[in-house]
Order: sequence, then structure tokens, then C-alpha cells
Amino acid sequence: MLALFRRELQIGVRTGNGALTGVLFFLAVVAVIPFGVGPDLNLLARIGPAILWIGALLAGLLGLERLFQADREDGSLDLMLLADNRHMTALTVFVKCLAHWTVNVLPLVVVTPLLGLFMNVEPVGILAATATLAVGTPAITFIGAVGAALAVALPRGGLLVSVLVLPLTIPVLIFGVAAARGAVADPDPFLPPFLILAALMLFFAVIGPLAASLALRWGGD
Amino acid sequence: MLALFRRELQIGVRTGNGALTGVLFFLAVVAVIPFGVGPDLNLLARIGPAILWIGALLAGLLGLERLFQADREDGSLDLMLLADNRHMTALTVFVKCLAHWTVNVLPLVVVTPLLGLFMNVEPVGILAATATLAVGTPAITFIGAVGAALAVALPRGGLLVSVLVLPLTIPVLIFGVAAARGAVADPDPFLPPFLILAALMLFFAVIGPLAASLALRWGGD
Amino acid sequence: MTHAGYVFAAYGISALVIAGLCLWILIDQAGRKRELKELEERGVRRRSERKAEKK
Amino acid sequence: MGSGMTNATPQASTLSGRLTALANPTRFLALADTLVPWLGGTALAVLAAGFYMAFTAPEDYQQGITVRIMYIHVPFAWLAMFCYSLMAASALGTLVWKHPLADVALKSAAPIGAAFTALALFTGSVWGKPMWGTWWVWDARLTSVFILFLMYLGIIALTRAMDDPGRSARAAAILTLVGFVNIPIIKFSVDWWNTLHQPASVFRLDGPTIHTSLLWPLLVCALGFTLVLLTLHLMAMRAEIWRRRVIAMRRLSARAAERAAR
Amino acid sequence: MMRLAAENVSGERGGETVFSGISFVLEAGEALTVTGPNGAGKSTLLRVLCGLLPMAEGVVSFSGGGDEFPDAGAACHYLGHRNAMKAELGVEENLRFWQDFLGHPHLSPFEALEMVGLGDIGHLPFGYLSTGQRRRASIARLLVSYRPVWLLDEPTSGLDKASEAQFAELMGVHLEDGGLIVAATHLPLGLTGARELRMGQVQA
Amino acid sequence: MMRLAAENVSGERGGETVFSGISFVLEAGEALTVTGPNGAGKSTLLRVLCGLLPMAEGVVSFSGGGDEFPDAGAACHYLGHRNAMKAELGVEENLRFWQDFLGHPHLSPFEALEMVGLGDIGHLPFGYLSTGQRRRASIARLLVSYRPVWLLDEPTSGLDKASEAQFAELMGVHLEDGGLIVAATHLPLGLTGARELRMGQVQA
Ligand code: HEM
Ligand SMILES: Nc1ncnc2c1ncn2[C@@H]1O[C@H](COP(=O)(O)OP(=O)(O)OP(=O)(O)O)[C@@H](O)[C@H]1O
Ligand SMILES: Nc1ncnc2c1ncn2[C@@H]1O[C@H](COP(=O)(O)OP(=O)(O)OP(=O)(O)O)[C@@H](O)[C@H]1O
Ligand SMILES: [Mg+2]
Ligand SMILES: [Mg+2]
Repeated sequence: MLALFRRELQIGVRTGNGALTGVLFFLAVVAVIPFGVGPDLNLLARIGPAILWIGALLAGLLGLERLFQADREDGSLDLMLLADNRHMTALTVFVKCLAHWTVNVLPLVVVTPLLGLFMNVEPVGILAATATLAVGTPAITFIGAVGAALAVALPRGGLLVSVLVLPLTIPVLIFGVAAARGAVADPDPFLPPFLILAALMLFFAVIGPLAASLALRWGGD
Repeated sequence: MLALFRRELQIGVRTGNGALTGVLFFLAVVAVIPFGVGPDLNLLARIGPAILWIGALLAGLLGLERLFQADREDGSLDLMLLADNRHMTALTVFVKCLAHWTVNVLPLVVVTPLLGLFMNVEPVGILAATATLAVGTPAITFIGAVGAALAVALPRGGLLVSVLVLPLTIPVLIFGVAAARGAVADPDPFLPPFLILAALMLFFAVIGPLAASLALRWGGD
Repeated sequence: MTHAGYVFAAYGISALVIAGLCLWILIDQAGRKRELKELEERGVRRRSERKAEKK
Repeated sequence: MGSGMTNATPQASTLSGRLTALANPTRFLALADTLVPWLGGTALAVLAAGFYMAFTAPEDYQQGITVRIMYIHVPFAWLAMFCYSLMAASALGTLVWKHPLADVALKSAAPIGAAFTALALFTGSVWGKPMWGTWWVWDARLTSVFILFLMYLGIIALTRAMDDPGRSARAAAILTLVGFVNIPIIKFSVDWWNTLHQPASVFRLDGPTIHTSLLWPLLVCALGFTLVLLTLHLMAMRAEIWRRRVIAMRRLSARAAERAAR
Repeated sequence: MMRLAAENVSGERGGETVFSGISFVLEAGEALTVTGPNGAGKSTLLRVLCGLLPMAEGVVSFSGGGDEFPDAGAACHYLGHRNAMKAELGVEENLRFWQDFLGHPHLSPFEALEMVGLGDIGHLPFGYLSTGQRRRASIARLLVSYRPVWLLDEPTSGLDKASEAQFAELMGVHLEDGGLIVAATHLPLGLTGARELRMGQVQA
Repeated sequence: MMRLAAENVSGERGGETVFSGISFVLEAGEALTVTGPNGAGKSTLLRVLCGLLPMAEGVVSFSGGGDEFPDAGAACHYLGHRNAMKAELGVEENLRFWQDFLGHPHLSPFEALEMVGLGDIGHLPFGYLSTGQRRRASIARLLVSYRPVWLLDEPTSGLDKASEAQFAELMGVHLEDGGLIVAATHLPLGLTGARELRMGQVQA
């Protein structure tokens, strides 16, 4: 399993999805926003957490649909499924998700504080945004894995996949933003949405890989 | 060429991934911002066009990195490059971009009016935003094609492509938002930025495919 | 109104960054040079040099 | 590297002949070896003179001592753009003339350019805090420089993403050329959008509008930093050529071992 | 004693039966070559045997593998048309990964590469290899982890004559060690004493 | 009279020369088989011939094609290891697309499929075919558009015996019509009177 994790990281880094790229991507997204909404610092501070979350969602989704496709096209997926009684497929999926998250999303979480500063978010808000991102984004990856597995299983079912999977990420997004906002906007609470977010993440960490492994198993050809 | 366009559309529709993922992502972006900003309808109306543009820009990036990758993996790209003296490669790229845009981005433009209503943008503004999106988003695809062509040599270039592409799309974003805003905010004019936007689009419609075809030609293996 | 601190920060950090850049390039150079020497000691020659010797 | 290039005769007197001669990495290395110490020395001397002039120049009556940041901020900003232009020219060299050296120039200039851009951003911020009361605003000039920085990093990532130098060379060259649109945007952003940042006062069609007591130290500092950049660039190119030789020789030795084994 | 048996197996693809009534028994040290025209269902049969495709009818049983290899899926190396290697990673890195992942280490990646004549290019990215070299690298995968059963789908496609002979030798050694081989192929594999299973006419 | 000539061609991969000094002249109706061990550079040579890879040295010239086929790239069908078909589209749809895109229509997709023995499965998505069937479908691509030069890279890999013979016949007809064939292969192709180019020891 460690070997799998290491390999996925290596591939990610070799193909230019390394930490630098993740950070760059996030920077680019954030730099684009002020061009759109204008350089109003107050406004930026208010939409800051939402922007950070959108950037993270996009980074999490980019390349996610290829999570199993590449393995399938080169035949690795067959071998991973065959190894089921050494390494449960669900676990394999879990590790792959984790690696994807580490390569693509973690760097974003790490630079979030910096970007928060750029966007003039206050310190508490920055802390909250970083925490929600760290806790929430894995959920997106786990949900996405189900979609990716379905996409492999039903090559022509892409439509179905996006309809089934993407809507699931919206609750995560909403609780994430709500918690991040709760930390700064006074009447709104921080903890309840944050706890819900954490619960969602744990839930999907279990359900996602299981569902994905089932889809992979039945979708082989 | 028509054949190519038709084939790309067919594939796009059969695999079904494109349109809905884009629209849903777009929806997610647009749904989350109001959540981040809080229930301030005036503010929403003011930043509405910008949000629509940012959403469209980011959604346009999804799937773009695969523009040539699939063709390369199954060997079609070789044949397309070989047909250079029947169909200039740049033209082939142009048609592929057009098909990609039709499948993935056009649906966004179509739902824009609906989302504008959600965001409380006034009718003229909605019209303007839709028009600017229709004219401006192809430019994003054309720029993205350069990134996709560069990334063909990289097996999983997801993020890298976006990083290369995002900074270049900023002028498009600026003029798009300026035009969309010009239609509603009185002192700002609508036509000049809109014309610049159209000019940019035409410019990239020429430069993008040319650069992409060069990159493909030199990146072969 | 003195802002000497800002000025010195600006100059100081700039000096540091440029020095760092210099150092990095120097270290890179030294490393490559050493590798070249090692390879040459092991008797590996570039093709063009071998051609020249044969003549 | 090394192989497959025509060895132009030293007497070649035409311009293209001399260029070809320069394109020979071995010759280039020799040239760099002699040039680097002199260039470096001159750079330090000019910089020293520039700083002396800068700190003896009168303080601005409006800006006080902070005006001294100008003597580094402006050269850094210029060089950030200059270095990118240099890379764009090299990119042309790669694509049109297929000079192997052009690729080396592009690849080794990118980190240097990134460093100077970072410094321009940094010194600008440090200057902005006392002058504008904020470290950062998202105005057109500042953001476009920030994007220049991102593009440098993107190019660095691209030049290192593929381990086949030939392929990454052309990819990076195309990206660099396409990204060149940003340079005029930076240059003219102050004219096209109304920004906090002040418009150009040195490089203008109607001559500099800046007072000569500030202009001269600025120009000398700029020259000094330019020489520093060129020296560093030469050194980095030299290291890059060596790196490629090492790789080529390693491959060669692997092949030799293979042949021995058969 | 290891034993792989198929009884009256039939397989289907996209709802259509492509073959039916296939039975055989293979004991340790025996090899079976599966031949037949394109589309006869050779690849499908191999995938059914290892459990990658559900079988429409029949039973596949594997016994004698002990705790380590309880069923056919766990006991087999499957070498399909696709090489299961990542183009971005080095050949040796790829092999090392499969060794770690598949367990039961046997030869070291370097030794395995030597066995297929690629000893000196282990450091190259897999994507840089020629077709035949790729195939040989994935044959090396069979050697880095131990599995008693080898299921091979056109293993020699793209190999040159020398490598074909080398591979025949490797298979011979595996059989001598008490392994089992089922290979689908159009070309003679150079296995002495292998039994042959002819898969029927297409769409009988 | 069509004529494809290579003079002292050398090719490189990743900055390394993989072969050098290859020369041949091929006139209408002639075939050349390129043989050699794995990694000798056969595929590289084919890609250099049609211009997909830049050549390190030498000249490839094609003459006699008139306005329609001015250079080797325009005059050739390239059949690589990869089939250049989309798994999502039907076999016939794929062929029809290539016919439209490549121009110079020759046989109709249906006829071409008949010629390779796949007449009845044109409606299936390409992704549903077996390996050999896929290869045959992409051989059918050579027939839907006309090109005087066929560059074939291991064209018969995965084909069964019957299809091999069928394909040998197709090549024969193409040669009789004044076509040219350059084929890299490890297996005998059944071409009578084909010349052979042996690519040397790896990295001589
Ligand atoms: C992070 C913030 C800043 C950035 C990215 C930045 C960027 C630039 C650039 C790119 C130039 C070159 C312009 C050209 O050649 O036309 C420049 C020049 C200049 N900047 Fe800044 N700047 C920043 C902050 C400031 C501040 C705070 C001041 C002073 C209040 C300032 C004063 C100047 C001056 C005086 C010039 C010279 C203009 C000329 O004479 O051409 N900059 N800056
Ligand atoms: N993924 C798939 N989906 C649906 N049908 C398939 C699929 N793959 C193969 N088939 C069909 O199943 C049948 C058997 O295919 P299989 O790949 O087993 O043949 P094969 O004997 O291996 O042929 P070959 O010699 O060409 O490799 C064929 O008729 C084919 O059309
Ligand atoms: N994409 C690539 N990048 C770098 N090097 C490559 C690439 N493809 C092949 N090579 C190298 O070029 C050499 C020749 O490869 P080529 O594919 O031409 O061989 P081949 O004769 O076709 O072999 P095979 O019989 O295995 O198909 C090999 O040494 C290989 O390692
Ligand atoms: Mg098969
Ligand atoms: Mg080959």
C-alpha cells in the first residue's frame, strides 16, 4: 500500500502535477478573481473563503476523472483488482484517493494562509478557511472517486456520472464555506458546520472507496 | 473538416462527460459565491456578471487538458498531423476547439440567463453577460488548446495545463467583465470593451491554433 | 516621517535574494563540474572528442 | 549537445558565420569562461558607484528617504521584463533557427527572471506600505507583474517536467512566446487603466520627465543590475551546458556497458 | 499438488455467449495453449479464469495453493494485451512497485530485467521503450513476484526471435518448478509438451 | 513512376542516434520489409519516413506522386502500433470518418470491412472488438482511402492465420496496382519478392 501511495505520488510529481503546480494553479485562480470583481478589498475579504473553496474544488476535480482511467488503459487496474485478497480493492481506492489529494489539493491547503493575506481576510478567517479546506477537500476527492470508477465502468455513462456525483460535492462546499464564514461573520456559528463537514468527510471516506471498488469490480471488461 | 467536427461532437455526446460536468461546476461556483458573500442582493447584482465570467472561465478549463491526449493515445493524432497538406494542422486544431467549445462551454452560455436571474442581475445585464460569454469563451478554448498541445507530451498534465493557460486568459476576462458591467453600470461603456473582446477572440482564434499546431508538430514522439 | 526601516528591509532582502541566486548557480556549476570530472576520469568521452582522437 | 553542429571557421566574417561560431557550445563555453570574471567585476563596480550616487542624491521632498527604494525597485521591474524579452528572443531562436544554445539560454534565464520579478514585487510592496498605506492592491500594474511571476514559475515547471531536453525546449519556447503578450500589458497598464502606480517617467517618447539628480543614479544602478543579470545568466548557461554533457555522457557509458555485455 | 480445473465454462461478452462448454484440468508443471481465430474468445476465457470477468456458467477451481493462494485469482499472474506499466516511471521503478504490491518477491527487478535481456535499460522511463522492449519488461513482471499460475495473453506479440526463445526458456523453468501456464496465442510458443485447447469457430 | 528513396538517413530518439546510414530506393510495385531485433529502430525509421519524427541526417524523397501526393507524408498510409480508432464510435463510423478526413476515397467502409472479414460487425463500437479484430479494422482503414505508399508497423500482430493470409493478399493487390509498401515486422508477411532491410545490431 505504501508502495502504491509512493508510486502515485511519483507519477503525480513527474507529470508536472507537483506541489509547485498546485500552488501556482491556486495563485492563478485567486489572481484572476480581482480582475473580475474589481480591486475592492472589502469585497475580496468577504468572498475570500468562497473563492478559496472554489479554487480547491476545481483543483480537486481537475484530473480526478482520470483517476482510474489511466490505470485501466494501461492494464494496471486489472492487476489491482486481482490482488483483492492481498489488498482489499476499497483500500487500494482509498490510497489512490489519498495520493491524488496529496498531490493536487494539499499544496493548495498549505498556501491558503498566504492567499488569505492577499485577499485581505482577517487572521481568524484565514485559520478557519485553512482548517475547513484541510478537513473538507478530502471528501471531494472521495466523492469524485466514485464518479471516476463509474466512468471507467460505464464508458458511455459520463452524463450519469456527473449528475450523480457532482451534486454530492455541493453540500461539502456549502458547509465548508459556511464554517469558514462563521468564523468571521459574527452571528453565524463556526463549530456546527465544521463538525458537519468533518462528519461528511469521514462518511465519504468510508462510502466513497467502497462504492468505487464495487463499481470497478462490476465494471471490468 | 465537417467530418472531424461531427466526430468530435459524437464522441463528446456519447461519453457525455463534458457538458454536464461543466454546467454543474458552473452551478456550484455560482451557488457558492452568494453563500460566501451573504444575502446582500445589491452586492450580488453588482458582482453577478463577474461571477458568471469566473465560473465560465474555470468551467472551461475542465476537460480541456484532454483535448489532444486521447487522440495521441489512440494514434489518431499521428494521422491528423500527417494529413497536414490536405488539412492544415492549425485548421484541424481549430475545428477540434470549436467542437470542444460546442460540447463543453456552449451549454454554460445557454444556462447563463437562468443563473443571472438567480443572482438578481437585471435583464439588460443578463443579456450583456450572455453575449460577452458567447463571444469571449471561445478565446479561452483557443488559448487552452495551446496548453493542451504543450501538455500532450506530459501524460497527465491536468494542473500544469491550467497553470500555463490561466494567466493568458486574464485579458479576456478583464474585457469580458468590463463589457458585461458596462451594460449596467452607467458611466462605463459597453461597446468598446465588447469590441476589444471580440478582437481578442479573433486574435486568439488565429494565434491559438497556430501555436498549438506547432507544439503538436514538435512534441511528437 | 522616516521610513528608514522599509528602505533597509528592501535593500537587505534584495541583497539576500541576489546572493542566494548567485550561490545556487555557483553550487550548481560546481556540482556539474565535479560530475564531468568524475566521468572523464572513468574514461567516458564525448563522441566528438573521440572522433577527433581517431584522426 | 556537442555533436551535430557545424564547426564554423574562426575567420568567418559574416554575421551569420559569427553567430554559428557562437552557437557551438564549446566555443561558447570558452567565451563565457573569459567573459564571466570581467563582466562580474564590472557589474560590482558599477553597482557600487550606483549605490554611492543613490545615497548621496537628494531626498525627494514628498517621499523622504523611501525614494531610495526606487533605485532598486525600478531596475528590478525593468529587468523582470527585460529577462522575459530575452527569453522570448531565445524562444524564437529555438523555434526558427533550432539553436541548441537558445534553449539553454531560455531554460537558465527563467529562474533568474523569476527571482528579479519576485524582488520587484517585494520592493514595490515595501515601497507601497509607506506611500499608499497598503502592501498590496489588485491594480492592473501590480497584478500583471504578479502574473508575470506566475508565468515564470510555469515556464520553470515546464522546462523541468520533461526529461527529454529537445521536447521540453520547444514546448517552453512556444509557451514563452505566447506569454509575451503580457509584457506590453505590464508596460502600458498604467496608461490603459487608472492605477495607483505612477506612469512611466524615464522611457517615454517625449523624453524623461524625472529630475536629473534622481535620473543619473537610477540609470547607473539599472546598468549595474543589468550586468549582474547578464553575468548570472552566463554562469547559469554554462552550468546547464555542463549538465547536458553529463547526461549525454552517462547515456553513452550506459550504451558502452550494454555493448560490452552483448 | 496444485491443480487448475475448468468445468463446462462458458463466457459472455456484452450479453452474448462467446464460448461455452470449455473444460480442462491442468496439474503442476503442465501448460495449455489456447488457440483459435480472432474473436473466438481466448482473451475472454483467460479473464474468466482469473475472475476478472464473471462467468456465465460452469466452475473454475484452483486447489493445492495452500493459504497463500486460496483461489485462482490470488494464484495467478495475468499478462494481458496491455502492459500494466506507467510510461512516466522507470522500468525498474515499475517493476519494484509491482513487486511490493503483488508480494511474494521472487527475483529482484534488476535480475528479472537481466533475464529478459533488458538489464541495462532499467533506468529509462517505460515510455521510452520500443514495443518489443515494453513487452519484455512486462514479462519481467512475472518474475519479480512469485505466482504458481501464469495466464498469458499473446505473450510473444512484438518480440523478436531471440526474445521469443528466451521467453520459451523462462516458461520452461517455471513449469519445471511446478508452475502452471495457460497461454492464448496465434504463434507457436516453443513449449514442448504443452496441451492445446482449440477454441471454436467464431460465432458457431 | 512513383519512387520512394531514403539516402543515408539516420534517426534519433531522445537525443540519441538509434540508427544511421540507412539508404534504399523503392519503386512502384515494390515492397520492403524492415527486420531487426527489438529496439533496433524499425518503428523510428517508419516515423521518420513519413515525417512524424524529424530526421537527424539524410534525405527522404518521394517523387512521381503528382500534385495529389507531393511528398512522402501526403502519399502514405501510416499504420502504427496504435489503431487510431475511437472506442466509443462504431467500426463503420470510424472508417467513414477516416475516409472523409483522409480524402481520395477508395472502397466504401462496408466493402473494406468485408475485405478483412469483418463485414458483419461494422455496427459494433470499436471498443467491443477483440485484439485481432481491432487490428483488422485498422487494416480496413488502408482500403477506404487511397494512398500509394503503405507504411506498416508490425501489421500482423494479433492476427490469426487466416487473416494473415488475407492481408498478404491485400498487400499483393496493392503492389500490383503500383503501390509501395514498407513494413516493419518480426513475422514473415507472405510477400513474394519483397526486399529486406535488416536493421543492425542495436546501436552498432
Ligand atoms: C508590488 C508593487 C509594485 C509593482 C509590481 C511595481 C511594478 C513596476 C514596474 C513593472 C515598473 C516598470 C514600469 C515601466 O518600465 O514602464 C515600475 C516602475 C516604477 N515604479 Fe513600481 N511597482 C510597484 C510599487 C511601486 C510603488 C509603491 C511605487 C512608489 C510609490 C512605485 C514607483 C515606481 C516608479 C517611480 C517607477 C519608475 C517609472 C518610470 O520612471 O518609468 N512602484 N514599477
Ligand atoms: N469489451 C468488450 N465488450 C463487448 N464485447 C467484447 C469486448 N471485448 C471482446 N468482445 C467480443 O467478445 C468476443 C471474443 O473476444 P476475445 O477478445 O475474447 O477474442 P480473442 O479470441 O481473444 O481474439 P483475438 O485473437 O483477436 O485476441 C469477440 O466477438 C468480441 O467482439
Ligand atoms: N518515445 C521514445 N522516446 C525516447 N526513446 C524512444 C522512444 N521510443 C523508442 N525509443 C528508443 O528508440 C530505440 C528504437 O525504438 P523503436 O521503437 O524504433 O524500435 P523497434 O525497432 O521498432 O523495436 P520493436 O521491435 O520492439 O518494435 C529504442 O532503443 C527505444 O528505447
Ligand atoms: Mg485476444
Ligand atoms: Mg516497433
